[in-house]
Parts: sequence; structure tokens; C-alpha cells
Amino acid sequence: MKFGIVTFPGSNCDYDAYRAVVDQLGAEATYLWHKSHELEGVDVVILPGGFSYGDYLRAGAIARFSPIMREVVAHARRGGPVLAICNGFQIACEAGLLPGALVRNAGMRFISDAVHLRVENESTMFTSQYEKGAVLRIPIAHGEGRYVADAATIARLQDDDRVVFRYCDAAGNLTGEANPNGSMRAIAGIVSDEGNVLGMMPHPERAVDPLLGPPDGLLLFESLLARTAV
Amino acid sequence: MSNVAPRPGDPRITPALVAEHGLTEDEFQRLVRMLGREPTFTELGIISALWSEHCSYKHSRPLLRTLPTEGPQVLQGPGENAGVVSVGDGLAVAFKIESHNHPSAVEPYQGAATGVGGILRDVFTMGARPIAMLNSLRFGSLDSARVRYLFAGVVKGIGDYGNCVGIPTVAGEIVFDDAYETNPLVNAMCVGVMKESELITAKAEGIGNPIIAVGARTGRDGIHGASFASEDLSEASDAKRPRVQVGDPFTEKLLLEASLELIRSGHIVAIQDMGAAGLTSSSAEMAERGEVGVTIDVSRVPVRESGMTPYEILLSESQERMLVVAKRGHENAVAEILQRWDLTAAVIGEVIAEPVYRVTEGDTVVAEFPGSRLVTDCPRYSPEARESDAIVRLRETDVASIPELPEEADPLWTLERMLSSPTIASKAWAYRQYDSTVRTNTVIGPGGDAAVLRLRGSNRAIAVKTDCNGRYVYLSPRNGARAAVCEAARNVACAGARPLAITNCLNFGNPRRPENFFQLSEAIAGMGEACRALGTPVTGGNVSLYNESPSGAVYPTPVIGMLGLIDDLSHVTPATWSEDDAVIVLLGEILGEPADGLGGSEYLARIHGTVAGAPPKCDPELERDTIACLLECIRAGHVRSAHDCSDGGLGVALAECAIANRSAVVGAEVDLSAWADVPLRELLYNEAQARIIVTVPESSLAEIARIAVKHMVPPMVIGRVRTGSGNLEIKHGKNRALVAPLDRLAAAYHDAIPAIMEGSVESAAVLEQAAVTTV
Amino acid sequence: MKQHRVYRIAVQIIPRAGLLDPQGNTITGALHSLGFKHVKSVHVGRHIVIETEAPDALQAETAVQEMCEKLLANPVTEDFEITSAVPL
Amino acid sequence: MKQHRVYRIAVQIIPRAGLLDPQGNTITGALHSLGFKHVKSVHVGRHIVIETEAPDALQAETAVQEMCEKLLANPVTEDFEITSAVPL
Ligand SMILES: Nc1ncnc2c1ncn2[C@@H]1O[C@H](COP(=O)(O)OP(=O)(O)O)[C@@H](O)[C@H]1O
Ligand SMILES: [Mg+2]
Repeated sequence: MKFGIVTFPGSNCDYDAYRAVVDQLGAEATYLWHKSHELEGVDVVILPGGFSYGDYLRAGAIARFSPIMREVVAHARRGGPVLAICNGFQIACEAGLLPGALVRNAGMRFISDAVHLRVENESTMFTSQYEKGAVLRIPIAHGEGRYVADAATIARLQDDDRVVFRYCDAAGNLTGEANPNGSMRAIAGIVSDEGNVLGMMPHPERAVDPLLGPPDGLLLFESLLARTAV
Repeated sequence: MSNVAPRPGDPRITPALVAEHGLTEDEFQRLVRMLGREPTFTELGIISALWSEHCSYKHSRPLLRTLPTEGPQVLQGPGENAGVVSVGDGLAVAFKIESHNHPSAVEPYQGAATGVGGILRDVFTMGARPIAMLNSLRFGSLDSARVRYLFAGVVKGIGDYGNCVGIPTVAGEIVFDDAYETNPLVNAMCVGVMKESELITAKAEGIGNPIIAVGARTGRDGIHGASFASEDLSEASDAKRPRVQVGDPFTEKLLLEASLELIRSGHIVAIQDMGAAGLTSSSAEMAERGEVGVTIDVSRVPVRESGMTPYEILLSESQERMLVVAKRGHENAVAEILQRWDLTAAVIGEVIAEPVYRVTEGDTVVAEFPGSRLVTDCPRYSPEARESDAIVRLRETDVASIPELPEEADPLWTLERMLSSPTIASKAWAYRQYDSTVRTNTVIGPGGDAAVLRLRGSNRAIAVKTDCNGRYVYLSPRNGARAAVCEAARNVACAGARPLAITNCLNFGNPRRPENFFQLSEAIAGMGEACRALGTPVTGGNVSLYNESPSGAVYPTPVIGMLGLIDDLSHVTPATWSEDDAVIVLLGEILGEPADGLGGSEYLARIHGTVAGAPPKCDPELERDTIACLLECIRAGHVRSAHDCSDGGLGVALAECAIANRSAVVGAEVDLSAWADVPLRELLYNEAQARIIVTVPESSLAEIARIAVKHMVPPMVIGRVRTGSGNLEIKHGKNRALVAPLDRLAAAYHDAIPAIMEGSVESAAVLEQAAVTTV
Repeated sequence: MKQHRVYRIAVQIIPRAGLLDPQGNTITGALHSLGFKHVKSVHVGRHIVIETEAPDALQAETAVQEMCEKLLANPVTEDFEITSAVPL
Repeated sequence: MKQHRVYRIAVQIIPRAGLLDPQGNTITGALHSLGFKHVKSVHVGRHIVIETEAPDALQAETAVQEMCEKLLANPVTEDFEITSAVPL
């Protein structure tokens, strides 16, 4: 299985995603340049974190017009897996791959911390190796991570079981304090209609090496691997 | 030599204009002698920047020469953009610290942000990829609204810039003291890694090679920043506000990637940041290092605004710009790499054989200096050094006789008050705004003693930390500077690292005042002594003098940026307790010795509002032995945690071991009854140096004792970790004990700064004004 | 071909009402603590000034309208309004 | 005492001319690549709407002026302008 990691101007977690895939997962990975029109035959696209175009207008607003995004959208329409992390999530929303938007954190500040996430849906291609309700500890690092959408969208996400991760406390409870950015319904990650695009603000690629902390993000990548192994 | 004539429209050179440029009459005469004629306005501007302290080190160079700069690990000592040391396995680390004090005093957000940007460029222009940022900050008391605004703005500026570029900010220190009220200190440090073979220096070479300006366009911002950094802050500084530089971290990220690609491409011979004094100093320094001449045509420099004069173009400190010397004929290849990163490049000059520094505007020569003397031939001063009588008196104050406050009858009150001192309290409010885990190398992030970053491609890691206690340096400069080096060394050692080398940032007052120059020369002497004892050469640094405000100079603050090497990842050691029943052992300076005075302590400052007494004596040999002992214990696998005593002494250090990790607080029983004849406040709050609290399993005790004896370092067993206990209990003789509930200690330590900052008007102002996006 | 000239168009981009507005609330709170007790509410949006060449004001505005729809405003969370268009 | 009523005051805050405007530059570049080649410059500022009680429009404006100086605008890097003041 081959992962393609898009580098936009200002991406800075592309390297981390690459190392996670290659060093920890043992899979193949390649960087995809934002000006390119080629997905180079990759199976999974990762839209990585960072500050594409400095997040200067709105996080993700400019990057979604990059030439490569046309190919990424086509890949997604074909059912190809897209893992959109942090700034990637913001880009995916701007590009219409996922509903809603990510706006400034409720506390208005950038937050860097390790937070707890509860796995809400273990049946997606990104979470099949987790147990439902599992509590993960994963780093976040963002200033615009508050997930918002209109009521109808929120209801649809809920009804279709498309909320994949929620912010919770260490025991798995959804509390006000456990929601770091004020996201609606404590949403930390959602999948697209077809289930093949996952957007999440926390950084699973930073939680794969036991040297750096609990490797709770590794199963997410392994879920993707397991899918094609079948 | 060419004919240099004044440019139409240039102001006439008058004594007033010369003074405005910060040149003395003597310096002006020196310039006239150098040129053999009157300077033009442009030349006056150039010299004013180059002869500023910031660029010329005219008051500090002779002193800096006394520092040890060599060692087998040193690949590049002082003099380049950053120092470089070998860390084994063919890898090298480049690191440097720099100040951005005055810009941050005027505009905290942009001042701090551009400080981060500048030091990043210093590191990646050496060929190293930045992997970590640190900082060292000083503010006045948080009781002041202006200080809260500065603090909030500086922290946000550091965070926004580093986060956007994608370099983790992993460690630092923040001290609050009235001495820094109007003149905050903002020092930023960057650490990068590279293969040893990738090292590049900023030496212009090769006659006929083109000089290329890369990156952002040149605007009118920050003109004369270097001389601004070299004068006292005053009311008039307010009028200098248009000098504010605005940072563009997005362009910086592109520059970083493009520069590393350029360096690896083989198309260039040198690259340097256009930092302080912009194009002027970068081009002059590159020429000087390469012992060649250069010619620059300002009309070819891409500008942001129309009608910019040569003077303005040369002295602009617009950010995110680099100067590159390319190989002749490789201009297109260079341009291509830059284009890929959406950056522009313009050939603006050439390396020439003729030994001159020449600036033209089209065909007209607007400035010309003979030889490479521009940089080397600057004035040198050794002003009078005399210790202030007032400080001598302060140092000789008998602080032991200061009576306890009535509240201190309850020792828990005192401990809580110490832990909630903003200088001691958790700085998580600040570092939670810094991405500390991007690039996935951060083994220990902010919150421990030193940050630890793994070195990919090896089983090694580095530990880094900045430190300085300005109060010690104020009361006793030589000893205080020694202590700064030793504290930084202790901190990296606690994380499991062998201290390897330092960078430093000398934040002092106006050197023309004898008491300030005394502090500067003594501090540099003390720093050198400690570095020699510890075997940590100085590989670079920065001098920031004139840190004064109407109320006087700041505490002399020689901030040390320490780099340590961990040979094996299994040696990485946490600061906080976790293992039940582990034995708490104190290594180093014996408890209850005369060194245990309260002079210069945080206790006196916080509880009694007093800055006086002789600060703890720093003995670099004892520090060296204590560190060696600790490292041997760690390497032998005996140590579960290590944390040194510093601000707030043993009492605060014990509490930190218990509660610094708030989600896993751990109690302990400590027994200091063996020292029952020493007053409890002295035992707990004296800040004796060379003291490290380690926890070890019972079974290791004998081994620890053996290792300690070998290093002639006294080990003192003082207690046991009790994971089940909700208290930190400290016995002190019969019937006397401090039983401190962990939740109260944790609240004091962790909530102190948020309680002041969250919801403050100044915080809101910073968040509003710095809003890049306003969704 | 018609002669182009430069127009300066100002746009306001305003977060849609109904969304949690921490920025407005924070400022309101801060203004109250500064003594501006009479402040009832604060809302913050973006103010964007674009200078663009166009044959006439109408076409300049149309172009800016399009820029807003495509890039400058987020249709999920923001409304926009062109507030002025003047030739330079 | 004079009767208070509520005024809605709008303020524009823009980065001071001559200062680098990375945001504006980046957006200009983005608009160019989206095909809006005629765009000469973009500057992004904030648009703040404050509703406050005051005895009359003048006093409402004076108060907002003060709010800008004390809190809303950065005195070093930004200029502000009150663009409208209407009673509600
Ligand atoms: N400005 C800052 N940026 C990042 N980390 C900081 C900052 N200030 C303090 N820290 C972190 O907080 C912890 C405590 O710092 P400090 O009190 O200076 O420790 P020590 O007393 O061991 O020198 C350290 O991990 C330090 O890196
Ligand atoms: Mg320490």
C-alpha cells in the first residue's frame, strides 16, 4: 500500500506523516507536490497539518485551489481514502470534501497539548482496529479547530454515525473542560458521506512512536493497512 | 577608488546629524580618516549601523575573547551565523541565541515574532534544519497592566511564528521582576541538525560570483534597528515606532526549505540572513570573512515601496530576506529552486577582487569604503569598570536576621506562596500556546528540567535549556554568571545529558556606566570559569547592551543556552516522581552548610520583597563532579527521576517533583530531622547550587553511594516517594512537620499565571490585535 | 477596448449570526472591565480593501463579488457585503 | 439626566501603510492564480461593530474612539476609523 502525502506551501506536518508511515507502519510513502497534477498511483492520500499559505486568510482557504487538490477530490470521489489531519481537515472542509468549517478556538488561543479522544465509530476504514469507546491520547496543536456546521449538517453527521472521534476526559466522559476548542458536540473527527475521507484536528501521526508517548494513533494507520490486506 | 559624491536630496552632514546616528565626535573623525574625506549621508548610515554595539561588539569583543571556544566537539565556534558542534554518528548541531529586547518593548507581538524569525535564519543558513526553539524571557511584575500586555504579546508572537514555520518550541524560562518593568528581555534560541558534511559558512568567495537577494522585498521597516538596539530605551523610543518590523512566518517557511535546498544543491558558495542592519551588515560581513571586495547596486534590490533611497535600502531590516553568493553561471539554477518555492531572487551585486566595499545606484557610486576594514576597523572601547557601592552594601546585608512574617508560622502558607510566585509557577499558560511536538522528535517537552529531542538516524538525543538568574548576577556578577552556566548544565544533566557547549546572550545596561561595565566584565569572566570547569565551550552568542529605562539598568542577565548530549535514548530521565517507595536522595552540596544562606533568594524577594544578601556560592568544580556522579548513576540504570534545586531551593524542588505533572501528582515523606538545628526556612528555601534530587529504587542505594563516593559527591537520603499519599510531608525534628496536601500545592503552582492572565484586558487586547484571522 | 482604471473596493466579511462569537464576547468583557459599562455587544469581522483594475466600477464590483464567493468568504460561516467602490 | 439610547458604531481597523502586510500579499497572490489578474493589492483589516448606550451620537463615538485607543487597535501597527454611528 502506498501513501501520498501532499506538501502545500506552508505544510509542516508532511514530514511527520511520512515518517509515521515509513518508519512505524513500514509502508511506502511519497510526497505529492501541490503544483503537481499526478497522484503517482498512491492508494491513500494524506492532507497533512501545518499552515498552508500561512493560514493567512482562513485556514485552508487558499490551499484548496492547488492543482493537486483537483486530483485529490477526484480520488475521493472514486472512493479513495483521504486522511485529512489538522490543516488538512481545514483544507478538506474548504474543498467541500467534508461538511462544516473549522473556526477559531473558543478560547481564541492556539492550544498545544495532548488530549483524550473517544472512538465513536469503529467501523470506518480508519478505525477498524480500534474498539468502540476506546479512549486515545493524541496531541493537538491548532488555533482554528472549533468544528462548526449548521444544525441540519450536525444532525446528519449524528444520524449517519459519521462522527468518528470526540474530545473526552481520561475516563471517556464528554465534559465541557475536555473539549479544548469548543467544537460543536465535542467533534474531533468526522468522515465523509461515503466514509472514505476522514478529517480530524488531533495529530495521530505524532502518536505512533512509543518513544514520544503512548502510540495511540498507530492503529489508525494500521486500520488502513488492514483494509487492503483483506 | 571611485568618485563618491553626495546624492541630490541627501541631508547635509552636520554634527547634529552625526550625533543622531549615534556616532561620537571621535568615531566620526575615525570615519573621515578611513575614507580620506567627508562621508556621504549613505556612508554615515552604513557606519552608524556597523559601528553599533549590536554589529561591532565595540565594548564587548575584548572581553569575549577571554571565553573558551575550543573543544574536540566544536566544528564552528563564534563568528559565524551560529555555532556548530559534533554530536557523533556524523551528525552536527547548530545553535544560537539572540535578543530582540527593544523591538519587543515597543511592539511585543511583532518584536518577539521577528526575533524568532531572525534566529531561525541564523541556524538554517549554516545548513542545519531547525528542530527546536527555546526562549528566555524577562518581564516586570504582572501587577502592571503594561507588563501583562507585553507578556501576552510576546508569548503569542513567539507561538504564532514558530507554530506557523513548524518548529517546536520546547523549553525556556520566564522570570518576572520589577527590574525589567519597561525593558523586557526577549531572547530566542534555535537548534538545528545536519550532517557534518553539510556545514556551510557565510564567506563570500570567488571573484565574479554574483550576489543575490532572496526572499521578501525590502521596505522601510526597521531602518536602524541595529542602532536602536544599541541605545537606552526612552520616551523618545515611542517616536521610533515606524521602525516596527512585521514578521511573515509563511515566507520564512518557504525560505527555510528553499535555503536548505540551495545549500545542498552545490550552486551557491555562501548564504547569510539579512538581519540586524540588513543588507549593509550581511554584505559587509560576508566580504570581510572572504577577504574580498563586493559591489552592490541598490537599484537592483527588489523593493516594496517606491522612491526608496540607497540609505533606506541598505539599512532596512525588512524580515525574511537572505543574501546568497552563487557560483558564476549558476544564477538560473538558483532562480529555479527559488521559483519552485514561490520566492524571487535578484542579482544585486558581485564579488570583486578590488579590496573595496562599494554601493552604487545604477552607475553612480553612492558609498565606498576601502578594504574589508569596514567590519574589522571599528572602534574598540574598554571603559572604566567599577562596582556600585550600593550593590556592595546590598550584598553585605545580613539577611538571616530578617524576621519571619507572622503568616510564616504556617509553613504551608509559605510554600504555597512560593509556588504561586509567577517566576516559579508553571509556565504552561505560555507553552501551551507553543506547538512543542511538531517534527516528532520531542521526547521531553516543556515542563521538565530540559527538553529532550531525539536525533533521527541514531540512538542519541540532545537536551537543551536556557537559564540565568539575573538577581544573582546583580548581587554578585562573577558568581552569578558561573551559576547561570552551572544551572543550565544541571538541567540538561537531569534529563540524562552530558553538557556539551553553550551559546549565550548578554543582556546588560549601558556599558559606558562604570557599574554596568563592571558587571559585564565580571560576568563574562565568571561564564568563562564555569565553561572551562564543565568543558562546555562557548560557540556563539549575542550582546544586547543598553537595556535601560528611565529607572535604571535591568539586572545584568547573561542568558545561557546549553546543549547536552544523551548517548543512549534509554538514559532519558524525567523530573517528576512516579515510582512508589523509591528513595529520595539529594546529590551534591551538603544540606545545612554555610552555603545555605537566603541571600539573593526567591524566598526573600517573594515573601519579604527584599533583594539582598550574598547569593549562593557557585563552585563549578563541585557542579562538574555532581553532574558526573548523576550521569554515572543514570547510565547505570539506577535513576527513576532527577530534578535540580534552583529558584525556590529544596522546598520548591521537592514540591515540583510531586506536582509538576498535574495529571499524576505523587506524594512523599521527607525527613530533614538530621538538620533540625537549621531553621526550616533556610533548609527549604536557600538556593544552594549543585544540588540534585534523584529517586532510586531501594536496591540501588548501595551502588549510588559507591558512585557518589567515587566522585566525592555527598549523597543524602532524605525520604521516600509515596504514590498513595495525598500529601508532601516534610519532617523537621520532633513534632515539627509540614504536611502539604498535593491538590493545594498543585493549585498554587498551576493556577497562578492563568489566574492573572485569563480574562485580563491585556490578554484580550493581544488576542484581538494579533488576530490574523477573525472568523 | 475600454480604458481600464483602478478601483478601490471595500468588503466586509461578517461571521454569520448565531455562531458562538468568542471574539465578540471577549472584547465585550474586556471593554466592560475597562469601564465601558454601556457596551451591549461587539461583533468582529474582516474588512478587506482590494485595489483592482477594471473598465468600470460595475465590473470591478462584479469581480470582487466573485472573489468573495470563491475565496474571501467562507460560505459555511460568513456573509459578505461590498461597502464601497471608488475609482482611484 | 439625558435619556440614553443605543447606538451602533462601526469601526475599521487597518494595518498601517508602509508596514509589511503578509496577509494582503498572500491573498493578492492567491487571487492572481485564481485568474483575477487585475488585482493590484489587497489589505486585510478588521471591521468591528459595537453597540453601546450613550446620551447622544457624539458621546457614543467618543467612547468608541477611546475603546479603539485603549484596546481594539494596536497603536503601533494599526490605524482605525469610525465609519458609521447610527441610533438603533
Ligand atoms: N518561555 C518558555 N517556553 C517554553 N518552555 C518554558 C518557558 N518557560 C519555562 N518553560 C519550561 O518550564 C519548565 C520549568 O522552567 P524553569 O523554571 O526555568 O526550570 P528550571 O528551574 O529547571 O530551570 C521547563 O521545562 C522549561 O523549559
Ligand atoms: Mg531545573
